[in-house]
Amino acid sequence: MTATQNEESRLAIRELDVHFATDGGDVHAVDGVSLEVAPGEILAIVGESGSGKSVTARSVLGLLPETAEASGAVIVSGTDLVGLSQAQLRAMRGEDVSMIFQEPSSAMNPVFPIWWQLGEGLRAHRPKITKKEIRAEAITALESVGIPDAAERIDRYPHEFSGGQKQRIMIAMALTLGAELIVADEPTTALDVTVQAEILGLLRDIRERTGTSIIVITHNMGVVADLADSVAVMFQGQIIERAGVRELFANPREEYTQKLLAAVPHLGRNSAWTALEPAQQEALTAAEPVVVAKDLVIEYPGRMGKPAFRAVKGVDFEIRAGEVYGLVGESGSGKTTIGRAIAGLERTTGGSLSVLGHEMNGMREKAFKPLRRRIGFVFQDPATSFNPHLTIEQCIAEPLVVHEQQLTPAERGKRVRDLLEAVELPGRYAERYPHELSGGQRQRISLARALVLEPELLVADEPTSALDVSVQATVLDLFRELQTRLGFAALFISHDLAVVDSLAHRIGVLFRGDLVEDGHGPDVLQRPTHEYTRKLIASLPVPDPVEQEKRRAAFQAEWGSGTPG
Amino acid sequence: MFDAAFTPRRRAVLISMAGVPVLLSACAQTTEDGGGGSGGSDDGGGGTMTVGTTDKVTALDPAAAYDNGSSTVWTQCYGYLLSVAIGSEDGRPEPDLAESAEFTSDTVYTVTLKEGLTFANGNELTTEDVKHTFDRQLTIADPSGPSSLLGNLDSVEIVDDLTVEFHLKEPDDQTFPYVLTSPVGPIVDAEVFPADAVLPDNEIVAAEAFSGPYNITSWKINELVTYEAFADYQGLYGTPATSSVVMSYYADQNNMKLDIQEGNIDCVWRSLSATDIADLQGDDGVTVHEGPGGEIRYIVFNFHTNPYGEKTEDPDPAKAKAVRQAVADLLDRAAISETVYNGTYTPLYSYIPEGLPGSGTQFQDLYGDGSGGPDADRATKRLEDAGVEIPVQLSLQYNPDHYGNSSGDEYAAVKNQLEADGLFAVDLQSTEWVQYSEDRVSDVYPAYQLGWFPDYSDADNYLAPFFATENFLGNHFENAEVDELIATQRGTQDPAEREALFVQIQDLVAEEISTLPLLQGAQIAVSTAEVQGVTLDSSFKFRVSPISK
Amino acid sequence: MTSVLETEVEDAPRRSRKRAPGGGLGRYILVRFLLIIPTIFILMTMVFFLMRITGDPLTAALGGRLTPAQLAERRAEAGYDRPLIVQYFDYLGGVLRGDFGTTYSDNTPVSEVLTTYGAATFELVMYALVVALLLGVPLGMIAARTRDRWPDAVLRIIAILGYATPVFFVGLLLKLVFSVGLGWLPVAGRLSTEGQISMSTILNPTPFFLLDALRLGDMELLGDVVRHAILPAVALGILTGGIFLRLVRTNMIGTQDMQYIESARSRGVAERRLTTRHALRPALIPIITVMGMQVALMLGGAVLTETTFEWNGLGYMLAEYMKARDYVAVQGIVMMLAVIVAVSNFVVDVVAALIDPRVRY
Amino acid sequence: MTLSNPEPIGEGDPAEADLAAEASAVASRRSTPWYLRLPIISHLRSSVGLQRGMLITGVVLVGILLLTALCAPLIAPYGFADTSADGTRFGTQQPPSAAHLLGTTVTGFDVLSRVIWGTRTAVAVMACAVAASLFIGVALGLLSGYVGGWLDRLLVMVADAVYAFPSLLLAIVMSIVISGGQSNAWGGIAAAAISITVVFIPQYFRVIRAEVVRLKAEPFVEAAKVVGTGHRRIMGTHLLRNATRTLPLIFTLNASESILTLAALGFLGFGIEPTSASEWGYDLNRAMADATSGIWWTGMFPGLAIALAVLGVTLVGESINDLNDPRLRTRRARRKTPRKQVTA
Repeated sequence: MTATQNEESRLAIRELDVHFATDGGDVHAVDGVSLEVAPGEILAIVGESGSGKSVTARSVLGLLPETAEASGAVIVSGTDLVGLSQAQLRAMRGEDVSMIFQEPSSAMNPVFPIWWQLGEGLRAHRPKITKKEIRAEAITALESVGIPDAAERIDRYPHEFSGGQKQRIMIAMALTLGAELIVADEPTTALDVTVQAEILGLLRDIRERTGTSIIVITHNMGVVADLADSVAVMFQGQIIERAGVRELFANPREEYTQKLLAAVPHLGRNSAWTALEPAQQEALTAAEPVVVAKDLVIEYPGRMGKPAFRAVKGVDFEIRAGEVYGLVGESGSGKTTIGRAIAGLERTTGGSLSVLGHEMNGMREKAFKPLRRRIGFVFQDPATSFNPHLTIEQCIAEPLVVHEQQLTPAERGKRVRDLLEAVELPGRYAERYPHELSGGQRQRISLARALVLEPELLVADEPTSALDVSVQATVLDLFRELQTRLGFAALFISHDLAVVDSLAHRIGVLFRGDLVEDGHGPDVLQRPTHEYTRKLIASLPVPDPVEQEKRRAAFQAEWGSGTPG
Repeated sequence: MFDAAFTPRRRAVLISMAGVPVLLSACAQTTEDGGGGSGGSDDGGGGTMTVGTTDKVTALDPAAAYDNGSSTVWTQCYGYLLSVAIGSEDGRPEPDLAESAEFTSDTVYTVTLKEGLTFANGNELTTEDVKHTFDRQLTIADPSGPSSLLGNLDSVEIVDDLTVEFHLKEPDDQTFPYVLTSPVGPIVDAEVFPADAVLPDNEIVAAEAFSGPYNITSWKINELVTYEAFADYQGLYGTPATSSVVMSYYADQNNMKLDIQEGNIDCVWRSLSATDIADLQGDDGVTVHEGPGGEIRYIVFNFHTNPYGEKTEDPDPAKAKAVRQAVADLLDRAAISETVYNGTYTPLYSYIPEGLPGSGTQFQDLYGDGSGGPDADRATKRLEDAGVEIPVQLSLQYNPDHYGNSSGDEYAAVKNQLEADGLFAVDLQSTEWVQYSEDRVSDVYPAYQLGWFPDYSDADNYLAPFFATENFLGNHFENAEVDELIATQRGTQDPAEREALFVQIQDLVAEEISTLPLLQGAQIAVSTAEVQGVTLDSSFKFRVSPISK
Repeated sequence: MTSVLETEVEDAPRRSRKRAPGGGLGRYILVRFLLIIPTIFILMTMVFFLMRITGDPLTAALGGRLTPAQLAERRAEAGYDRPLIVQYFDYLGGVLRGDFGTTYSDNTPVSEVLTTYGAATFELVMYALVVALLLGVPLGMIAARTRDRWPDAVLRIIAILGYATPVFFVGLLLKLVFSVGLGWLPVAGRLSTEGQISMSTILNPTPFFLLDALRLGDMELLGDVVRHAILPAVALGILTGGIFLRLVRTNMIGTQDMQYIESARSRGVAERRLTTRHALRPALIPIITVMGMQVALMLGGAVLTETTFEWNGLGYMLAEYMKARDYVAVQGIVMMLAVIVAVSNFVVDVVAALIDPRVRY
Repeated sequence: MTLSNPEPIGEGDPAEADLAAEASAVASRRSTPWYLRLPIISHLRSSVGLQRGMLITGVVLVGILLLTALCAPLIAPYGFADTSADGTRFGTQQPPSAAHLLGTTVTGFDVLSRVIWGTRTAVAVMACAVAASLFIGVALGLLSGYVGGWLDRLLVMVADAVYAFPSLLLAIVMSIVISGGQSNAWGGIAAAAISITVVFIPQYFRVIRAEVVRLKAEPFVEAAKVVGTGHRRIMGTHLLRNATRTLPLIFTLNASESILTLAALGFLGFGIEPTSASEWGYDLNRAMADATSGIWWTGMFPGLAIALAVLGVTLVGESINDLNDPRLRTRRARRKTPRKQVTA
């Protein structure tokens, strides 16, 4: 590499190696990574969990924990970070390179007002700055990221802002010192998709306005397609492919990249409803409903005289036998609450909810118990939905122990092994403990447990949102296959429209406790009747830079770019 | 160090702000008496004498308490009709506020008051107050009060301003004069104390309803009480040697001991551990005063439940008696006195302690080696003769928190002595006081520790409460002859005749061993070297009056 | 508090982690105080029965000298032979009428017991708290800063020894060194006898000696008060200071790993400032919560310190009253302790709310 | 004393490194034999540097304590209640000598023997107290946390009330109630243990209840509920085993507190009769007068014994606490490897 290239690039990483000392021995997290970022370039580093993408990003700021050891070179604006003293690193952080974190609420100090936190960076680099100057800069900074009434709101505390606003403020903080390189670690993962679109817009706008280089760490191919100029794909601590965004999506070279791209659900490309034969469609439409909600209301009692919180505000829908009903909504929309109510984990407070012919409003546990064997439930987080002290066999056999006490342990064992086979796991896994399995494997086990009693109804609450894309794809495939084979009705809850569309025969869109849309996949996606649905669809980035560019243009035309002004 | 530098200045402060007129008049007296005092503090005017104690006060109203701590306060601030003179060797009551007192008939005890008696508040002290005092005790009969001492009092009649008659139920009760010196005896002001209710401490102090050598000027219960000499006191104790006295209450004897060693206080009255006393005896800066003690320690046998007792599986009075006697044979009181108490408790060989008429050596003569030492062979023979199985299983109880924490050592020693020759196997247990008090009268303990502090210094107080049929021990000892003898001595006027009866009673009981006397506690006070006049006598009361520095 | 709401409402706009603000501060205070009532009632019931099934004040006082018949008669007079439950309602009735009674063992109104001894304990605890804070907080911060290096280890061992050594043993050592050996400080008590006498001349005395000495403007007396306070305050302060040290250290370290610290670090804020400004205030909230509880517990728990140093306070007197089965006194003191615990909890919450903007009302 | 500290505010977001560590921990857990996974042993293995030093110091002190208790009859030169041997009296308050290495007490007991035998009492009380409070506290906490409703509210209120009661004074009352004030060896030990138990139950109760309330909302418990698993099975299989995660820590902290409480009871005179068992607090109480009279040996050694025993147990407890808490744990620093040469 030549010196000129060095000067041109904002960041050059050479042969970066990072080791971690852990209880289980050394972990080689980053293995000989080299990359460069040009001024004004937005580079996306993509990869699945454990690929070393976050560690690489943090080493750009010298923010590795004490147990880590880095070697190689990280050259930011001409200075090699590796081996710099703490004081030198400090001088550089903020001024040359800055960072945006995944979870804006935990990245801000909850007990200090915004202006103070923003001022801490300024104060660190300009010790003589006055309070007045800080406040003035804070107002400018907040205005530049589109926070209205900035002058008043700089005195507020983080918890008084919404998640999207917090992330805007984080971006403002990263920008105040004029850093020319920003590392954004999963900046939109914790946000709803409509907010995500705004934040992505903001980042793009910042690049346009200031020429800042941005490194985006993400696992979301839609985000990559929407934002990045170029992409680095990481796998097991190495960069295996580095290309421009269009080229990568059009012609992925590596097999891993191809698999990764193939695994991403693409909105509207493989609708589950259209995949059905007309006869099947008719049969489904005519089937008996297993779940009927009429004006369903669910409230949480308020404490100490506070008014009750109404999570579900009068919702009507049906789930027919053999049908997969997809429920989509953002956080707080009440989708999980409905799922839990169907499984008898939540009390309904108004209207009517009939599950398998049983009225849930005012239900008694004793009366409902026999029905429980006819309902399966898959939880969102595979890490916590298993008792860590039980083996896989015990976990899966739990429903059998409860409902089919006549079975001998041997029979039970056989059922478990059969099921493991059905979810494509080796039978020997029966003796293992949940923590010994990967997330995807655990979610398969979760599916097996839900299906062990051959239920007529399955409630799946965001079963794949905690999984990596490629794992998600295989789990979804398995789900689809099992559903087809066993023919159970299912309520599939997700925040991801693309996932729901690929799986559900009918889709309901929830918005703040109201069901604003209800219909077959293509109808909802192509002819949305509600404003919210249209925005939801429009703000979902598709994993195709070319198509996404068009969609973005359309989105901005209708809802604006999310930038100030 | 700190005290020497600190004291004079503060004294000055004290004088300058003290609103106590008596203080100045009392100065002259104290400097005269306390001429030998060292240190510069005497020059500053009247020396205040500080007395430390670990006793607890319950109440200032004599109707409301029945304990040593309260009684010690009353002794200083109330007048009694009769009291025991300072330095008395036989503990006989002498007229105090009374001019004279005598039986004027079998059942009438007539007391004549001195003329011109007043309370510290100026109220006259007349026979009306006397009647009020005793009527009030009987009316209130406070559960925590001493009214039970007046069991023999029928009524109090006023003859004139100076003469009052006590009408008794039983004739010729020789203990009655003693009762008048007891905790039930303080004369209180009829104009201040209500006839049917206990008066709170602060109101008594505020009303200055005191008739004793001292007037209480400030009262912080169980912390600090200050006394000033009462100028018009005409009683037996005479004018106090020190006009200004402070009584300081300690929770922990170690702190009190350190304070007297450092000279922060002048005198200590009750209670110091044997170790402390031994240590203080070796300290030139302080003097340890000892006097005959009225306090006794003994082991009670429950006649129902002691080995072979009436209610055991194998009742046999002869064997039971042999066991009790064998215990008496084996005890080495002198050793316990020395090793556990460093001589602060002395061996007690009869029921009536040394210093009172009738005190004898029954347990020295009848048991052991004849001179107070143990005799295992004699015990063995006694047990074998009676056919008792050896070793005898004996459950022994003591209480660790009521009689000082040396009780543990004392009974560890008793256990060792009984077991030394293999004659006994002792199961030694201790029990917290309240439970102990309930258990001991419920026949739970076959043999147990108890102590006694007399109400008044008459030998009867060591016999009647213990061995009369209705006794407080409740150990089922009954002996008609003893009962009769106790009744007889009460009505016997002649001292020598009465003393012979005391001996006779003790001889009888010592044979049966209802209780086994162990130790007699010396009265012990400690003072700094310059303090004079500490007098511990057969009254068994601590009086501040004669002390000076 | 139950976590039902937090976990079951699917990530509804982030709720405050403490409690949902409801109906303003006034209402909150009211509810907090109403909650003390059942606690006090339970304590009262507990104390009554525990004290009374183990005996009565009369037996405690006179068990060694009255005949069983006399004792029984007196017990009957005092009403102790009635069924316990009757006596309980009797007592309860008195309390409801606002009559807390007079102690049996020293004939003092309970209110007076509370003010006198309560003030003594309060004074001791305040002194000890000063010592504990002076020791615990800075040393805890040093330990957190030098984490896992030798100053940390030394400080932690000292802290553990501070609360591993029984206070009576520490007290004994202190007394032997500073009073007996060096003669610098008094052995025990709150005042020398002369100090007590000058104190007793004050008109309208407050129960607080330090306050009175200041009011009097008598420097000798003030010195006397302070000198007497040093050893007990140090003995109790070492104990509590050790706990504080550990608390501060743990929370400082815990807070330093928070992402907002990392975030500030990524903007170039110096490590020292991260510790002293960014981490300290969030760490203070749990520290203050625990410290508040600690102080409340100290008020009733200083029995051993009070006994060792002749400091006539609540704890010491409570032990004495228990021995005497003086349940009226015990009851009064225990109730006051319960109120103190409740009030300190409340104060702690208010202080925490002042620091933590998320729980403001 | 507080057992665990409330978390500082702000979401505890495990750093990337912790995730990496967890992954490898999963890998390593599988291969370690069961005995290496036992509480203290696994902690020992995962500790480094000073933390390890402190843990080892604690373990050694506790080991000495337990060993002494076990072998007391072999080690102690005399019995705890002996005041004479072979017919000769020891004498009281004798300074340390060849016959009595640590001197004799005011009663004439051999101080060294008392200190050694005292370990038995301390260990017995510690074991009984901790075991009893563990069982009762855990059972109540489990029930209260799981059942909820009025039962929960009532139990919490009672626990809070007991908590507001000064613990030592509660122990005193309980010791009187339980033993009737009597104090033979086992009666005394049992009384002390039970009184300490009563004091500790609310602590266990609180911890377990909080844990159960947290776990109740965990998906794996809900999963069991969805399936229709009965209450008893949910409590026994799913909640109990997961709620006891923090117990080793409370266990050790309470063990140290029980030694202190026992000593305090003995010191205040509610302890065990000295000829029934040897107890340090009682000996220290009796030694208070000695100390001010220049007899230092009777108090110094029981006092040191208490301090060291508590120090040992506390060190173990605190180390476990630190090691269980990812925020407080020190990790092994990586061995320095020669920096890779950057090829220009």
